[in-house]
Amino acid sequence: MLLDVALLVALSLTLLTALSVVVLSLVWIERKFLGRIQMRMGPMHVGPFGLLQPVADAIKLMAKEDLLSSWVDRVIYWVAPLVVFVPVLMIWVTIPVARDLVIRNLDLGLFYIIAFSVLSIVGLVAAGWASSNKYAVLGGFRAAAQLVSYEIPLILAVLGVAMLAQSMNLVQVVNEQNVWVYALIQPLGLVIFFIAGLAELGRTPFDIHPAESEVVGGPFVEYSGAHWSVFFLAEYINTFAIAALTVLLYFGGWLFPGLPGDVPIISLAVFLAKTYLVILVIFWIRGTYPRLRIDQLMSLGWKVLVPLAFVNILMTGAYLFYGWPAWVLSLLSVAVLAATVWGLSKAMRTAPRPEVTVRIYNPTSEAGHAG
Amino acid sequence: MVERHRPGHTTPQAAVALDEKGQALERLLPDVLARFNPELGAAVDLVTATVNPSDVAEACLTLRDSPECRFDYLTCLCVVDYEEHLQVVYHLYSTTHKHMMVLKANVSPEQAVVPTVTSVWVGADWFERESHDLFGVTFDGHPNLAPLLLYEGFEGYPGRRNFEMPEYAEW
Amino acid sequence: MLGNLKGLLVTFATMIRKPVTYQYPKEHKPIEDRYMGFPVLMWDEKVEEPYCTGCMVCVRYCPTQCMTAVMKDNPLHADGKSSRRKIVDTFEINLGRCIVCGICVDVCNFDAIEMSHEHELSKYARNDNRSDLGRLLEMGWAYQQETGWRPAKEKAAEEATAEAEN
Amino acid sequence: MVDVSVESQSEGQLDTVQMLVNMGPQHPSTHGVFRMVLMVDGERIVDVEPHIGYLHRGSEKLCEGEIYAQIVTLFDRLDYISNLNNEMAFCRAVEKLMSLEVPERAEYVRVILCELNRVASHLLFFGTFGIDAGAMTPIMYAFRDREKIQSMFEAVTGARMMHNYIRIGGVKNDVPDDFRQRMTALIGELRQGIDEADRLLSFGEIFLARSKGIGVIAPERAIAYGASGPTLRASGVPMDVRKDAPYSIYDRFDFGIPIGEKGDSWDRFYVRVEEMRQSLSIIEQALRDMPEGPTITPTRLVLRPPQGEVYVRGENPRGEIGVYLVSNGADRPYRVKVRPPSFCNLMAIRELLLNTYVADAVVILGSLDIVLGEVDR
Repeated sequence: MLLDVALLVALSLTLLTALSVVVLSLVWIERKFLGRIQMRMGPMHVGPFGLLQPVADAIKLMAKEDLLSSWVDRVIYWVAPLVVFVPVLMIWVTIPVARDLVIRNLDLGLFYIIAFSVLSIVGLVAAGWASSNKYAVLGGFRAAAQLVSYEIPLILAVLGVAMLAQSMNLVQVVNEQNVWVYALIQPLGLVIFFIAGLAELGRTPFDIHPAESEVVGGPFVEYSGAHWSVFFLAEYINTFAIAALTVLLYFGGWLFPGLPGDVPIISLAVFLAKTYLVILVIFWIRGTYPRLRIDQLMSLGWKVLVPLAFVNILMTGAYLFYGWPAWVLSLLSVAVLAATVWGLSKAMRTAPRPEVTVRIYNPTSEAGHAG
Repeated sequence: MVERHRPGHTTPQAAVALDEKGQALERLLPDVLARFNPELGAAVDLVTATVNPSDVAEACLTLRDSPECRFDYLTCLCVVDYEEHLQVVYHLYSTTHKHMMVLKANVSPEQAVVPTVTSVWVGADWFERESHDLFGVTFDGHPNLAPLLLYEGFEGYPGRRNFEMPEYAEW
Repeated sequence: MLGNLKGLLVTFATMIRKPVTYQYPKEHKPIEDRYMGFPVLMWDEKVEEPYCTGCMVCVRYCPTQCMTAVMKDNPLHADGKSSRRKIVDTFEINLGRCIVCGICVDVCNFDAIEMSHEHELSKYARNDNRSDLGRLLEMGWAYQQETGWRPAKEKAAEEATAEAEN
Repeated sequence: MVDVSVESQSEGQLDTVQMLVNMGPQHPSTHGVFRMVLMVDGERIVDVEPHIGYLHRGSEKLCEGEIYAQIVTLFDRLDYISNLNNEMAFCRAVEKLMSLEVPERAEYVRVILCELNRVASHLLFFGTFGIDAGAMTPIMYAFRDREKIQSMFEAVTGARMMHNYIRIGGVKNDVPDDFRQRMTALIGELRQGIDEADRLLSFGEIFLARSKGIGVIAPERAIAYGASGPTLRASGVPMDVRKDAPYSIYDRFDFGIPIGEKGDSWDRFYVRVEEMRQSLSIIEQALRDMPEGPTITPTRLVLRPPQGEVYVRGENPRGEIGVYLVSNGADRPYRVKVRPPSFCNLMAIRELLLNTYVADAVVILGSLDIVLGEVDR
């Protein structure tokens, strides 16, 4: 019993340390990658290639004065970062990084992860509310609306995977993918999961709640120093978690054709490589797109993703029930996806070409032509 | 702000050269503005018409709506302080005929009241507020003559020439 | 969705391209020849004195009144070494106030003031941007060394003689 | 003017309370020290009260105490993104008052630099508009190209922003010897850069969703507000001072003016993008035709223009700039009034913002492209 507890504590501490290192690496990668996208160098001065920049940032954040405006609701204000951070950490209890490298291999792992990830919404709303700042309140409400709505497609997408794998155990889910990864069988599910995951993270183009140019950082506007960095930590761990889940659920986790799936080191390396690739895609999207508006975000969630997720479940159910070969489901998925993209483009009146409403007018030559 | 006038030196006047559109307007304006008894003149290449301050709004409306003028665009509204009188200057432009004219009204510095033209052109709104701020011209009927550029409770009219600038000392 | 994909491609293309930024403190952007930095005073090497006579014309035409100058009798003139009857005694430019418009250079009759390539405004003390005669001449000397500056009048005269010779 | 009561407006629904949100002067997207007091019902804006004047420096009053040569430096600082266009407007006012001829070459140099300035200004707009919509990369693309333009300005005028280069009667000095080669190279690079930035942002669906149909202003309203420049042209009014009353040598060039159709934020955005291309074509034509010769008509240092008043119009990147100059024959102007383009464009902000979302407010304000230096003067 005592040994068990000690082991658990040791594992948790290892996890926390590992995650902190991951966050530091993510910060560095994000800054470097965005820098390259924007033709900049990114951090260059602290350490070789600016590798120590995130460490310097962390030290700065810790050493910074923690400002507190006099009319905040103190209890909620101090608790909010923890309410965001703890659930984010808790889901890592059951996320496996290799076949045998997992703290607790729960049979209801997926269920557990989803149950916990919903909790952090409370923290964001509380942070917004307690700051007694109008921008923070707006941001908090935005966060509530956005995160609650995107939980649903996320859960439904995960459900599709659980149906395919006939299990909610993540190790089981990965092991089931040793022939065909689910990204190939269920591309529709992948797209839904990835988009909903981006929205859950509050990353561009769904960064509605911290929107810098609108609500000035949203719920975090009044936070500074260490407390702000807890939010920051939570956000990056969350990013990593969503990327890891994408890899586990759709890209076969630590499995790679030709590599042994039971050597922990190789498995870990494969898993990390895949996860970082997904993260790079997240950063790539961040560097490219503007942000959606709150109503567009909501309609995308409720009118597009939720119905699609149901279609996905129905298709998977039919596939399982009739025992079709896997490629039928893939084809169906792709077809639905294509139809959605076409319909969306149509609905946004941008297909086949966006309307160009600007033309060149030349009164002297009288030959106006389309721009 | 000392104007150095050399003794025995008469100031030359700027040369007036109206273009075709200006000449056409010069012929046209006495009829259009007949009711208001305008005093016509020219400023380099623009026709100017001076009317009574109380007639400004109506004159503007006439100028905007008369088919041959169609001054639908208020380019600029400003006040010039000529010490003995304040001159409210409207630069009008027509987006259809593409011609331009200047409408002027002289008011006394103590009793500077001009009817507002915000009902004629919405765009006069901030111009009038600004002129009210800086020159103390009251625009009668303006929906909201709150200070625009200066802060609430600013004393005096800094645009006027007799405004005493506060002393500035370098630290 | 085509436009969105295009955007992704554009950012990908720029990602694999070379960055365009300069690593500022390590590597400076080259300064153009005409760059107008702070106004500085020039040093007449031939007679070892500033070109400036303290005539105050720049002070009068400075839009921000950031300069002061005081004139004195030139001791070198009394010795017969210099053709300048008067010479600058003290000269101060508050570079924090200067707007680098170059009007002082335009109005100067003695080619005594020039826009240098100096542009570093950050200083260690509050009023360190008030530069006195010594510092202005120092900066001017550095500029003279760097660009091989010669007074415009001298240059024009040389050109005229060269043309006459041709 | 819409009447707005503070009480709840919803019927048969949950009781809601409206909230006053102060946007600016320190808000990251108010483009300078502009402040709006928004009355919001959730995310929807029900009332707007714009406040300006935080940057009021009394430029017009300052002009009354400066000699004409010094005023050019004040005009540099009005619209600090398009300095050369401002300088040109003022110098043209004085030249017109004095009937001063400007040498041919000087006119060409002026036009080239002003159009280059327009491109620089629109590039800045391009970037900041992207930021307003939430995209962080376009501004870097825009600044990459803007930096090249600024370097070019540095090579020609000696300063990157406050040039004091266009003088009464011409320009300060002739352009450097390698001007033509460098400009040709620069135009090529700019073309490429603009196309690339255009591909990145303009037709992305998310961006279209954010800006199409947002902040629509009808042509009649735009005219009534005295809006000008791209803001007016986006509404479909082909009004451009360079075409309507060609000043300088603009009548010699073949160029079009981009006009929008709907008057929404996207049109205002894309009109500017197209305008950059047109400006580049003007520069190319001017470079081709640029004659040799003197670049300034020598004048006295202290000018004393004749008594009289003059009004000149010019096309700034943001719209129509007007300079009203009253002279009494002294060495300093009697009164200078600037008709600031973004001042008039900004006036429409209340009408544009009513009944939009907070997120749209940012985009709409961004699409007006204001510079507070000239709004407040």
